[in-house]
Amino acid sequence: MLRYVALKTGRAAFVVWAAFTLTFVLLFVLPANPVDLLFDPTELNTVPPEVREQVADNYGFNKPVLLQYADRLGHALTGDFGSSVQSGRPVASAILDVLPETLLLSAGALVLAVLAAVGIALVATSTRRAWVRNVVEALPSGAVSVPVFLSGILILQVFSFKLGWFPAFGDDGPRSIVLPLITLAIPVAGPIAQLLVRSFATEFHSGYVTTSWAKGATRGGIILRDVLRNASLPALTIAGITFGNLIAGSVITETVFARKGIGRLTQNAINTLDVPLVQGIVVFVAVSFALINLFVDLIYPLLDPRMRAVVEAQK
Amino acid sequence: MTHDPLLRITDLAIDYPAGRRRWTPAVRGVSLHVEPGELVALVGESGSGKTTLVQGALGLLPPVARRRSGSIAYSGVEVTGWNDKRMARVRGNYVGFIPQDPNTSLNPTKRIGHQVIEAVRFNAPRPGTAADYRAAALESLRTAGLQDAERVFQQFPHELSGGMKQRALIAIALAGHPKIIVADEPTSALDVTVQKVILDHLAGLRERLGIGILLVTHDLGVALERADRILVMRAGEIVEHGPVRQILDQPTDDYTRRLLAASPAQHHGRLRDNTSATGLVALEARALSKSYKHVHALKTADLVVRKGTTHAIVGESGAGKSTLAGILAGFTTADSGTVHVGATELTALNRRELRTIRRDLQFVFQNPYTSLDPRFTVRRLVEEPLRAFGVPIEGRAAELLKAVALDESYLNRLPGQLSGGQRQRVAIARALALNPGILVLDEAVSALDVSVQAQILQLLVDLQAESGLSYVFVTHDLGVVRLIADDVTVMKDGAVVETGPVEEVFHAPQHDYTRRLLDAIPGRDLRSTR
Amino acid sequence: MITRRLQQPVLLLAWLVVLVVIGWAVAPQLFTSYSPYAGDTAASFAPPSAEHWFGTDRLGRDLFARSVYGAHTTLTATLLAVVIAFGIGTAVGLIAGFSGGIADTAIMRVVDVFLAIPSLLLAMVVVSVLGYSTNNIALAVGVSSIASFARVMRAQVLSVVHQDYVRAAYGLGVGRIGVMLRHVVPNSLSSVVALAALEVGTAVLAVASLGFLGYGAPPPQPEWGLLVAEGRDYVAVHPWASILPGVALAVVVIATHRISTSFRKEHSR
Amino acid sequence: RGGSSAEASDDGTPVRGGTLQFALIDYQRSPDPQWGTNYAESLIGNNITDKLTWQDPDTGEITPWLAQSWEYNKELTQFTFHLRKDVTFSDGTPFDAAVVKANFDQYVHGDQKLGINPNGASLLPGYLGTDTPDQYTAVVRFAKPLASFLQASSFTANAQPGFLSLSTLKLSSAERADPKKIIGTGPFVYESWEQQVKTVLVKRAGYHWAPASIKHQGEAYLDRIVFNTIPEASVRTGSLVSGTIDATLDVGTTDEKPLADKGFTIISRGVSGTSIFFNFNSQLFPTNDIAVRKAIQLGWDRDAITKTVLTDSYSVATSVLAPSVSGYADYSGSVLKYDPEQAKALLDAAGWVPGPDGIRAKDGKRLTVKLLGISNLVVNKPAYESVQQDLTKIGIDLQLSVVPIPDYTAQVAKAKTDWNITAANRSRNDPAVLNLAYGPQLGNASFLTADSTGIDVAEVSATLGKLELTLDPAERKAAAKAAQDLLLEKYALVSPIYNPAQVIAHADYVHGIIFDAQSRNHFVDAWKSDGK
Ligand SMILES: Nc1ncnc2c1ncn2[C@@H]1O[C@H](COP(=O)(O)OP(=O)(O)OP(=O)(O)O)[C@@H](O)[C@H]1O
Ligand SMILES: Nc1ncnc2c1ncn2[C@@H]1O[C@H](COP(=O)(O)OP(=O)(O)OP(=O)(O)O)[C@@H](O)[C@H]1O
Ligand SMILES: [Mg+2]
Ligand SMILES: [Mg+2]
Repeated sequence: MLRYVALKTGRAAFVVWAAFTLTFVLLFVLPANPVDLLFDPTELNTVPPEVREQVADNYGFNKPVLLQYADRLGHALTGDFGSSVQSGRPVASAILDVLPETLLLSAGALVLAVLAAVGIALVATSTRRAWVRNVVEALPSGAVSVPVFLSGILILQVFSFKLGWFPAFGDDGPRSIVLPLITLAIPVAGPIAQLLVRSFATEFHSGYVTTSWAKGATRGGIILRDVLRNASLPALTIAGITFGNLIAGSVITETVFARKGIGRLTQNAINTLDVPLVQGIVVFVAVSFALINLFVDLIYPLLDPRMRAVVEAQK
Repeated sequence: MTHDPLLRITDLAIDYPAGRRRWTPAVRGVSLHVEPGELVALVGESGSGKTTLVQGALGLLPPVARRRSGSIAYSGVEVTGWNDKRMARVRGNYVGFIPQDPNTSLNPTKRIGHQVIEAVRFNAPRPGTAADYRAAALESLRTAGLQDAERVFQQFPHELSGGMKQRALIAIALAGHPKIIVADEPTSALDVTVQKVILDHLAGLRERLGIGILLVTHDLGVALERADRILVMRAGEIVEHGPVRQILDQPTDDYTRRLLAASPAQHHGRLRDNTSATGLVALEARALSKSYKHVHALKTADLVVRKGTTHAIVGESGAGKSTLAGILAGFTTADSGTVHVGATELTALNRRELRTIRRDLQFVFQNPYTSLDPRFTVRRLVEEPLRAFGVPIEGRAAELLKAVALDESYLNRLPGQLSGGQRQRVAIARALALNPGILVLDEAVSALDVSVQAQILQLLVDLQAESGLSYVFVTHDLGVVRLIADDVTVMKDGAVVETGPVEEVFHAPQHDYTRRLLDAIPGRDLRSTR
Repeated sequence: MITRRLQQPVLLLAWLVVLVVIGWAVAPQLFTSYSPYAGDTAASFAPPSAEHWFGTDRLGRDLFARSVYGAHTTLTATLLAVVIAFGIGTAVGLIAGFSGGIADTAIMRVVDVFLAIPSLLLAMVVVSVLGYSTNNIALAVGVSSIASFARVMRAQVLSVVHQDYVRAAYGLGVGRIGVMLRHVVPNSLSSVVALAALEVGTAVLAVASLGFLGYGAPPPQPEWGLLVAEGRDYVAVHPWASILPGVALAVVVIATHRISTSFRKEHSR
Repeated sequence: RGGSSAEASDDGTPVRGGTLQFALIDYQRSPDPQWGTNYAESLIGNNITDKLTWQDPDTGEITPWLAQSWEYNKELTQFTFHLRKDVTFSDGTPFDAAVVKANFDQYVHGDQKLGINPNGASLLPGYLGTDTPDQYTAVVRFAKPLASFLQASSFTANAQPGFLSLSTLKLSSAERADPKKIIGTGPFVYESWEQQVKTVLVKRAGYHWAPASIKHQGEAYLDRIVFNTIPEASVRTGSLVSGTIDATLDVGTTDEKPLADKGFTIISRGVSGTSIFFNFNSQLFPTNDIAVRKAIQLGWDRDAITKTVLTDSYSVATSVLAPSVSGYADYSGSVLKYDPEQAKALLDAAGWVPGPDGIRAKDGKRLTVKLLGISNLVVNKPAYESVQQDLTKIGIDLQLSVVPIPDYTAQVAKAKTDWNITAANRSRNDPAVLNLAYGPQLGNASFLTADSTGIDVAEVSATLGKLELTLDPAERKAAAKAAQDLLLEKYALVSPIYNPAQVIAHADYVHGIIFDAQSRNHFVDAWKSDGK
């Protein structure tokens, strides 16, 4: 068991390091110069070269690339990602500042999405009417085909501006997070629902379900007691992968609902080539991705006894 | 009420869809009944509609199936057309069901105890306490013949052997105290020793509890030995029914006669005398050992196969038979020991050389349902080895099919359109395509009903006579061994316990385990009763 | 087989939708008489009518015509994204699952890294480096989906590789490449194909999302995602400008998905 | 045009108190007012700091603010400011010449140790230092004449010279993330700053030094202003209509009319400085041909853009300078008009022959013009597309790349060799902006060199350079006219498109929002009828 944990942890560490390095490379491939982006683009030609030099020195952009990399990596290992080029704020505090909102939104949306997906799968499995099943099975592809900003704006028009049930922007109070959660959950629910509908169908026709029928179980009982749990296990993996992307991928929801969050921070950081900030965010996202998948890997054996056997065997 | 049988099926007909508004009948007007304390056996070849019939009786038909006519009554209560909600009150507590495949029939993520408790709880006449349920479940596990019920109670399905799982399923079926048990081939996946235990157990339950049993099987031996009455099913119809004696003594239907004739227990010698046997060694294994992470699957096993003979390997489940066969055929590498095919040492070959030697050494898998690529037509399947070695293929496919008694019309079918027996014949045709000298068959006929099994065994023996093939034949059925083998090796727990010519081993078993195996052969007494 | 597939009315409709849209992409002039580029300044923001089915945009261009002509760009881009994600992802997953051992571990770690880097970052970098065009956006979208395809394919391959018929093929003397191409690949593809159908939607949406963030195709080229993204500013006043192309998009995605499901059911028989 | 405080104050006596909920598109990335390039940053900075001078938005005249009076030497290299003596920072410390010196020094040179960039280096080129002959006199010295410095001392846009207390100047860039530590002399002080979401300002007690020319006495009327960042246009509009906010900047063009119909007030001011321009690259084929440049000036329909893209708040450009900049002259009658026939004639004469698809070519080379633009203003893309449509009709293939700011910045670095047209604008309410943008030694937006075909570079340098050499109104006016003549008529180096504007929609109970000369807003005089 200890070996299993060590192995998974080692992998997670590798993923984080590789993400850090890859991002560094990507940022260097970009055609823009981070120093230029500190000035108003229309005034760029007017900026005296010595000023440009001075600014570049301020952020260490004049050093050889490898040295910059080593420097950043060294500091990153101690948890210091430097200061944002744009605002001068320490990267860590800029991220921590928006972190709670992001976590709340992504985790909430994921939970909502999973619930919706399970709901869809339950209805698709338990209904005996073909047309209901057809409609419900089309929902996942419907969900991934409406742009988030469009659904967000439409939801706002109806529930905020017309009905006035929820605030349109800002982040005070639980009421303000309802609409963003729904908006973000819709596209996330699509692939999960798709997966669940399939695995529910597979499990529902499996041998042990027949045994349950024969025991005298009812349809509802079978779906709840047998199918639900076994069919949901694969969704756990998908949910883990999705969560990592949700953190930085919620930029559109955050923008539409004017919320603060890592998504917008990321977009801005990339837009302004704020190298330290981008690196900090990537490492943060990679760490959370790795942690979540580590968590999934570790609890999977607890939920699926067959996996436990595999894990034991690796001791 | 008292005159009503436990189960009466009248004129039941069930169809499966076969395209647009076309239906193929799977069960055509079957009637049967089971009385209290009676064991009725339903025998028939693969695909004859046995499972469909049983599913129909329990209302567990797949959604695509359609009941065209007929009625089902339990103790006179008409349940035809009841929805799942009403049937739930009948299932479990009036009729218990034991499914065919123990490996997939238990929920893999729940403890056995929990699964039995559910069966108790659903069918308890009045709500009880958790302790009551637990006690009842343990009781049921014990009744099903699991001595160590307390331990099994805590275990998950993957921690049990096939036989134990099957008994857990029996416990589940018994937990609701049903009046009748329907068992769909409850033992065909198990080796003979376990099979005997379970069948003995069912028989005991019938006597002790007076319940009725409807036993589906493809093994006539089992039916003759255990049943009060036998129903013979073919192509969706009951072609013959009556008490065992009557079936045995005066079979009226041709098919029944063929079934009887094909039963391995009906023979005492080899199907055909071996004329091609030589003293040369075709295959020789020395001191093979193999361990998996926890299991010592093979412990210094030796084996010698004489050219032109059949060498059978028998033993209970998990004895290491497949491991040994896999090493012989070059699928698995041994931890230590050597295998020689003629003069070549198999264990020393690289991948390319191994490929070359496969022209001479072919393998047939246990399960015809998984060993054929579902996307390949029969023609492509049979031609695959020919293409692999660039051998001319003109006309070979048809020839090979003919050799396994299939006609050319099968060439364009997919495996899904074949019955189990037909598939296995395709697998054998494929293995024969390159004219190999040695054929390793891992339980190649175990899943087949006796009539098909007999056909294939005959084919193998004939081929051997014609072209001097050598066979390594893994099986758990000693009856089959007697039909085709020249030599036999008995294995237990990864070690060879006995080896020698068939007559010797069968007449004078040296090892206690061999004796137990011989005792367990179903239908062993048929000859004497006849 | 085709005839049977067409019996279900919904499926028939789905095919119809897809064929019409392919028609738009191939010969747009057959479906509309308006030009997608030339606007009628007098008819700026005209609501949907018999004349302008989807209404007109700010410059008075017919939005239906722009949707019809946009089909070409959008479908090409989608196809590109799906081909990249599907092609490379499947190949990578196949190699990982099939070769096992160190190769597998190495490949899957790389895949993990790609999953761990925000795809937004990846997409923005690709577009910034290669330039603004719908195809480059599609490339970015495709690249960032490679990882998930690889994962699914690998899982699938792993389950197929241990099937008896694969071992049987080795036993018959078929070489590794032969086994891989003839047995493993065809039998592993079905889940990945289902994913590819969803990817069609994801790709169009990603293009739209990047358009929303300002990384759109160069004007005046019409493109669905961009039509929706740019129309959103007028949603309160001229809702059709965004909603009608959006609905068209959703209909196509749902239809594609419906068709792909029907294929899957066909195979699993 | 230029609607402002005047009409709002008519409604009656201002009411004190209340919170103004205000929305805009951007957010402040840091509360440091001397830093920042976006609108939110300069807008909020303007309300917590004051400048030496105030430029009258209507006349362009520089009027007293923190400096009561000033004089300068003839060479325009030395400017002496006499400061008000009653001004204090919100922490109670006095505002004096030492503060001016410390601010200008850091503003121009930055502070590497503190991580402060030289934010003001490009606004104050040639800054030598500030002398403080007495506590309330500051003398700012430059290495070369800088006529535009007087306007710079009132500058309210990007990276503005708003005064910070000495304690604030000692803070590192990281410490300046704490809004409570940012101390200015302005009518408001920070209450809180939440990155990406909102900034809250509260009234500064005891403030009484608003610029005389805005005629506001004493403290601000409002207790509090909340600047909400709402990136989506439809959400800003929806929130205004549903009453969640009181006023919003960045009103979408299509929303202006519906909002006005619903009873909301639309106020706006054109952005002073240049119009949105198409700057031609005089080095690169085919814009090195003056016939092509002139044809583009003439080749697009101003009416079409006015009708479809612009609202009453915006206008089609009639010069490279916005009408609010002193020295502006109108060219709509000469080169800046729609005359496709003349444009075609020019091209025909220059040897451009229409090809089979209508696009002209010369010596086998197509008349393809590549444009690089910024997508930050919603109006840009459709306006350029409209121009594109018209130019196609006269045989010019205009290819558009309208991208976000960072990509624009990256491409601008390669503009000399890659792009025929760069499209942007510069916001600075002073005619010297032309020298900054087009001066061959400065911005050189047309990439002029000694061997530019048909262009006398020395002439351009001299003509534009004059703008920095005089502060005499008449001379400046003449210099500005000469510069515009050169850029628009003689060498056709630019085709101005439209005049951008800042547009605010507010509820009818909001009054007194002021636009300054750079079109940034001041709230010292703003009030709500209900005082809530
Ligand atoms: N879901 C199905 N759809 C179509 N045909 C089916 C389906 N299930 C079974 N059949 C067909 O119905 C017939 C009866 O099948 P059934 O499973 O009842 O046979 P069986 O007697 O139990 O055979 P075995 O001994 O192999 O279990 C067969 O021909 C089979 O091919
Ligand atoms: N791949 C494997 N990994 C771990 N253990 C294995 C593996 N294959 C076989 N074993 C174990 O090795 C032992 C021998 O297995 P083998 O399959 O050879 O038995 P068998 O005699 O063929 O049984 P059966 O009659 O059930 O087919 C068993 O205990 C089995 O659990
Ligand atoms: Mg069956
Ligand atoms: Mg075996």
